[in-house]
Amino acid sequence: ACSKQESPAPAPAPATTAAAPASAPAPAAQKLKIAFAYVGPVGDGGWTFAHDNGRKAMEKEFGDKVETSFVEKVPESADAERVMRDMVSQGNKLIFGTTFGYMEPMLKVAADNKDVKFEHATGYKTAENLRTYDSRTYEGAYMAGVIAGAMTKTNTLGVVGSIPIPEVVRNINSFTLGALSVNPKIKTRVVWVGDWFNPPKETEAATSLINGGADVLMQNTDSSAVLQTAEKMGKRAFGWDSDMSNYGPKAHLGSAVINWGPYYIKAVRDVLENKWTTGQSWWGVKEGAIDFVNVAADVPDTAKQELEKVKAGLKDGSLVIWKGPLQDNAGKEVLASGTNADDKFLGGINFYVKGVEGKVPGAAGK
Amino acid sequence: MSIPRLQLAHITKRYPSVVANSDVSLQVLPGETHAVLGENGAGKSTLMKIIYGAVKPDEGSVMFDGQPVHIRNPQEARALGISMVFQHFSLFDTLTVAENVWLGLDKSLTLHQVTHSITAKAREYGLEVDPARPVHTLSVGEMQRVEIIRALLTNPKLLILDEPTSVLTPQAVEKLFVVLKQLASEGCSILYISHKLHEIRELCTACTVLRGGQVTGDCDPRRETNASLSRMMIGAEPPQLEHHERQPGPVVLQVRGLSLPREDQFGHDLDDISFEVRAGEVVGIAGVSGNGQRELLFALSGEDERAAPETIQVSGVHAGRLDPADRRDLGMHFVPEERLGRGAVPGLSLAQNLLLTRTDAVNRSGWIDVKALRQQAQRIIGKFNVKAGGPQAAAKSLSGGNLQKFIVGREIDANPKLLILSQPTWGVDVGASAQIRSEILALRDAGCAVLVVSEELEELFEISDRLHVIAKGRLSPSIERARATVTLIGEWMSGLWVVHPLREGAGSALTPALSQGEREEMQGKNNV
Amino acid sequence: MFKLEPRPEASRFWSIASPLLALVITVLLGTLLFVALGKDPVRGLQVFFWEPINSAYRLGELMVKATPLLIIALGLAVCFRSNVWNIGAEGQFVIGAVVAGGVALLAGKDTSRLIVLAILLAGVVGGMAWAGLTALLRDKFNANEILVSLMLVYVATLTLNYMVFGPWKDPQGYNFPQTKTFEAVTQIPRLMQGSRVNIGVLLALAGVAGLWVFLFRTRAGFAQQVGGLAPAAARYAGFSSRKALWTALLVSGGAAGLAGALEVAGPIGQLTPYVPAGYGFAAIIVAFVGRLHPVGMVFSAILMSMFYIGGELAQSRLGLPKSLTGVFQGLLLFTLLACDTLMAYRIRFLPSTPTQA
Amino acid sequence: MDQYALLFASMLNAGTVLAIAALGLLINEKAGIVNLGAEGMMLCAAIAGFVTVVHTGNDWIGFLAGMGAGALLAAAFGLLVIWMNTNQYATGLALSLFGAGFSAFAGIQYVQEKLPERPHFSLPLLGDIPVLGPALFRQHPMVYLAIGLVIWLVWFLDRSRAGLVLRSVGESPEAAHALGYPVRRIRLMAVVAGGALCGLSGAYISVIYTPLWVEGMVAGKGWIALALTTFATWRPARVLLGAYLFGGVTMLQFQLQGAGVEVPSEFLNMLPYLATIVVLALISRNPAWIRVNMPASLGKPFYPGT
Ligand SMILES: Nc1ncnc2c1ncn2[C@@H]1O[C@H](COP(=O)(O)OP(=O)(O)OP(=O)(O)O)[C@@H](O)[C@H]1O
Ligand SMILES: Nc1ncnc2c1ncn2[C@@H]1O[C@H](COP(=O)(O)OP(=O)(O)OP(=O)(O)O)[C@@H](O)[C@H]1O
Ligand SMILES: [Mg+2]
Ligand SMILES: [Mg+2]
Repeated sequence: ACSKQESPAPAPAPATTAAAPASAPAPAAQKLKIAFAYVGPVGDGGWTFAHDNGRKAMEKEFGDKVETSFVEKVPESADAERVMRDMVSQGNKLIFGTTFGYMEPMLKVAADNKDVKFEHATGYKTAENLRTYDSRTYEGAYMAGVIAGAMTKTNTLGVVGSIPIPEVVRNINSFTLGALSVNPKIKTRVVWVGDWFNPPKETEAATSLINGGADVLMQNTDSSAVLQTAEKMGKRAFGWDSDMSNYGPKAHLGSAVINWGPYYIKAVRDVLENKWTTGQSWWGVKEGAIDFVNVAADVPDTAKQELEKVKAGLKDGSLVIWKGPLQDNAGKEVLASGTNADDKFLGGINFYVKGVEGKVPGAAGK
Repeated sequence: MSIPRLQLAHITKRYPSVVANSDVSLQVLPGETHAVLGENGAGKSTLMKIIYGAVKPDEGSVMFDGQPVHIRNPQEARALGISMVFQHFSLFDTLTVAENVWLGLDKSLTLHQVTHSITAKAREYGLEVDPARPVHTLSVGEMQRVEIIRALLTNPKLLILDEPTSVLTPQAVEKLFVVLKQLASEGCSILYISHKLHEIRELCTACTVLRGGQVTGDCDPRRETNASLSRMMIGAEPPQLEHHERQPGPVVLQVRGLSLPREDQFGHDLDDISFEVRAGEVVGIAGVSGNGQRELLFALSGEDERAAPETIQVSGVHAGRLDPADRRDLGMHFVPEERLGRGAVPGLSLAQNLLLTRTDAVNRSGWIDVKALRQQAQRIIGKFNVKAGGPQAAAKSLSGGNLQKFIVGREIDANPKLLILSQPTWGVDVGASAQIRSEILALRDAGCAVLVVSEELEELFEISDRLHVIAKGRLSPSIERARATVTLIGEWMSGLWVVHPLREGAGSALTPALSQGEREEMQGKNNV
Repeated sequence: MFKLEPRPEASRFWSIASPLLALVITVLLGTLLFVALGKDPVRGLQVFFWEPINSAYRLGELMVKATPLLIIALGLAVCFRSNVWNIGAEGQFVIGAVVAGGVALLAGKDTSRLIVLAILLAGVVGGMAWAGLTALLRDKFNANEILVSLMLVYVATLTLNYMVFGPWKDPQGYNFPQTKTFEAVTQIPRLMQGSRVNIGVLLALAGVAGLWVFLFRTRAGFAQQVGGLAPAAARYAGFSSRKALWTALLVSGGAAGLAGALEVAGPIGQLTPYVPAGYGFAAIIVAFVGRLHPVGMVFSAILMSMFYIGGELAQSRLGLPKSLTGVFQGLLLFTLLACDTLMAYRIRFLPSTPTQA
Repeated sequence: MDQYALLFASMLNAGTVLAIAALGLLINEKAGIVNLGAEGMMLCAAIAGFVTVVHTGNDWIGFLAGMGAGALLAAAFGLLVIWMNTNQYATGLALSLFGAGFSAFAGIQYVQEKLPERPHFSLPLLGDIPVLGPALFRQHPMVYLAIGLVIWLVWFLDRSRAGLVLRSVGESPEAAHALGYPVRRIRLMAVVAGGALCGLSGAYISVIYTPLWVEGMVAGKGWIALALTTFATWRPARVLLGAYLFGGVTMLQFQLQGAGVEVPSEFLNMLPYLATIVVLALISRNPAWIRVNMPASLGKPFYPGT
């Protein structure tokens, strides 16, 4: 049910038996064993689901050259270390951990198993055999903002936030910046549910945003509950992480999707070709990791054109979302005129930009 | 001779550990009041439940009005015209009288109609009760009335009463007998169970005696004596208690001006209660249950610690605020009326149950010497002739009488200075009762102060040196046993006594000062 | 048809045999499930019952998982035996972890190694305080402890969240919700190289011995349990029900708090929102499967951990979903409860006759 | 004004989910049985209802399926608790655990499924009244059914003979048994009926309230429903009020957040739980009140012994 486009496949794909019939006899000894540790159930329809789609795309790409397995719902606690050590003991040579909370356990396991490569999503610490990767989800949020700004009638946007980490705050801000770029009158309301994944709570939060006057909703949680609430209450909303148009055909304005496939393919290729080195990747629209798909038919053409312009700008790097002059919602300048935010700045965003109401929970110095 | 109302033939009911009824045959004629007699566990209740369809017999047949019947449940029994008043009330506390009665009727009446018929029936038999009152607000006697009205409203041809009088005052018993005699005269057959032999001799016209589940005799109780009935029941006459005259020693328990508001809403306030118990005497407190006994005993035992310290003194120590353990340290021991669940923990072994009140096998750091504990239990089992599987037997596996012997033994074995017993032989058969009573007297003779709270006047008359009566939360002056009569105590039970400013125990003029008129008026008011 | 007959005494044979029978039935049901799912049942059972114990390292990991379960269950056994229904051990675990974490955060590079003691103590105190809230509400307001302790789990988790999102957030942590990693001196001492097993295991075993002595060899332990078996008898004996209530909750809260401290200062090494991992709830099952007996709970804690680890292994080995763990655990508890009936009752098979209710 | 009307409407909706489950548990408890497995039953019912609607497209058949699933699990629970005399609390917890695991297991295929589009509900005419319309008359029929259920239950428990029998069984199973009522069968029926209502609530969650299936989606509502029965001192009307109140507090905390109240969201998130504790404490403070209303044999095993 997910519109995951085929990966742009940067390198010419060698004529492997991609998606070959299973009858092909495979030299079992040479298979690269790859394991994924997922934080949620593969069936969350959001974050973990998107990762698992990436895994499947990668598997399809390499066919029987790889053998993948995963463990879902690995708690971000003492259990993670055990699960990853077990993955190592099972002969996996490439291990993906898909949530920030695995950072410390992965570092520990990586330190003990130098012959295994580790890939950690959304973290910031690296080691010689551990590198990080992430997606510029905020680019998707910005594109959603562009549509939201054009579509709102009440000029009130609502965001259901999960947990106020910088990534989520950045997405809320980017969504707002996108909306402001087409409609300077909008304001954004945020409600935190304190969970990545709690459909009833997400529903209740979305309902309360709508009750409060928001007519276009966005969420940074992992289920489709917000979109469905909007559908039920006759408002508009977006899909997040994967294409959710199915869940609310009338409410759906478009989906900001993450496409992990290209990165997973690249990582595996690096290992297969012995080119793997540590580092940090942050892929966005440019690399085909982020996209905004399935724009609703009733979105005015001007907005659609604007969206295309943004997408093109992000692709060729001509559009910079986070650039000065920029003020937070208390009026303090956070980026001086003429400066572009670097990745370090983006990684530490802990304020709301002008246009967002309220304060970031737990923000320092308040 | 007419067709028997009920005819049982070769009824057998086996339980895993016991044969409750073995080849029992019995017949009841129309209009007959038929007693079923036997010691505890003889199988009386089981037989009645079989008739009422609450228990299924393993073998045997039942004929009702000459027709063979298979009574599968109480509804079918009631449809046939059989009603039963259980040994333990089967009432629902939070429901009203009318609702309780309604639940016991199968006919499709509305609650409204039931309320009307209650009032009508009550008037017919002189059993007044307010249909709208919740049952928990009733006295025990009133609850009994509700049970009986419920049974009568089914217009029974056979009424089964299982120990109906254990909780009634003598006056209320008389009233009940009037009702029963009226019923019998109307042709209703009655099956009547009681441990009180004189009642049976007064009321019943036929009697079947059970022993160990088997019929050991049929007789006409009017022509028997207590002794001969006992012989049929247990194979011997109960030993006569020896009650030696003895000069009481110093005061051990002194209660002065004890007043306590009730602890829960269904209870009774205690109002200025004063009395004393001396070493080497047995003081009895009579009264209909629900008149403050429970509250008084809680205050005395320490289960209720709200009394002012000086209102309860044990050997001169102010004990009103002490907890039960501290009171035991003063030499005060207590046997509660509920054996299972209060006097003993049902699921624990006899040895473990010793730990509730005894610390002999516990060293100073709180460590339990399991072996010593077992030996202690074994000793008590032996000394008090308790029939049990041994110290490891669970308390709940003992019969009521044997558990009671164990609990009484446990407390006597502690060499108490003061022993308080509540209903020591409640529901216990003739043999075991006699044993317990003689233990109590032996203890008194050894110089222990004993307080017995009981609803059974017979028992109190048998063992007490002095008597008090508790009624409506107040305590009567004391009267020496020799001077008390059943009638007098029965009158006092309704709360009417003349108080002279006397030192109690002095044995001076405490004469019933009621005129005949007053007495009748009181009885009319108080048919509890 | 069959019918239950009460036994005069609980059967000793069945008190040992019933958990084994329950396990056998669970395994049989599991086998059926594997077959139904088209998996090799032998392989399936191997993954659940053999792989978690087939090497020293795995055994160690089993201990790591079993230790908090056992410690919490020991405390809960005191509660349940006293008829105090503390369902909120998870919350007490979390607050124990928070308070212990607070102490651990105070440590610097050159703090004495004794800080570990302070951390454990802080965990105990934190857990006790949290359980004490439940005790207070029950004692003073007569509020149902099941519901109160359960609601307090949510409150505890949110309190943890507040701390790690707010005041205790690692300033160097890019605003991620976590405290800084604790200094090395705060690390709970490990028992051996190459394994995460730490002195928590020893504490748990000491707890087992201590609890056994308390429950079965001391008068205080006896007094504690009578209130659960027969409240009126406890009152008659003079065993204070309030004392039993407070003892039960403080002991279980303290145990859960200790487990929390051991977890954060042990394998985790920092406070994150993911400290609550469900140990408090799983321990309830451990306690019941172990029949509230200290030694029984050792086995059940290990068994539960095997299910957890087996559940993970079954994913990577057999491609089965994680939820299988919950299915198995629930089945085990169901069958165990059913088998336990055999302790108190005998089953008598009857020729088919109409039965009455 | 409209904002408050909407808040009120969503409060009714959120409260309905809780009320239906809590009324089911109330029936259980009136018969003397506590079923801590509510959460598990609701989860299984949620997936059963969802799957059924996916395949049939009919919400009401889905509700029936949910009720069936709840009833089935409750029957298993009832057999263990009533016939095997297992500990009610432990058995309930086992059911919770099993239900959570089993529903997740059974629902794997359905996570990405979506339900067909369904119409908006609005009572004719009434729904168009300004303010009152959106507040009261544009709800799913289940919201009104829940109110009807409460009225029926009040009548049933207080006025009908069957209700009286049910209460008597929870009050004193021994006495009811002595009068010849089939205590265990009555208890089983109550447990099954309670399970069916919990199931209805679970199906309502996955079919209407949050129309999707994801594992663990009941997210604690079963526990709150359990709290509500005590909270309401076992009175149906108070259960409904309590459920609305709780639903209201739940919505209110988001409302407060959205309105930019300067309190950390964690504390606002605590509100419903703290509110439950406070109300519970206030209500329980008077033991007499609890004692008069609480079924006397609640949670205690009954062995008829014949
Ligand atoms: N839980 C139980 N398990 C096994 N047997 C039991 C249980 N409860 C009662 N019994 C049986 O019932 C008997 C006790 O029942 P009960 O108290 O009615 O005895 P009783 O015959 O009235 O005794 P007594 O004559 O001493 O009053 C025991 O002898 C035992 O065989
Ligand atoms: N449900 C039961 N299970 C096992 N044994 C039972 C059961 N009910 C009664 N018994 C046993 O059957 C025997 C007869 O009991 P029953 O209650 O009929 O005695 P009873 O003559 O009424 O005694 P009491 O005078 O104490 O009322 C006793 O030994 C009792 O222990
Ligand atoms: Mg008896
Ligand atoms: Mg009897």
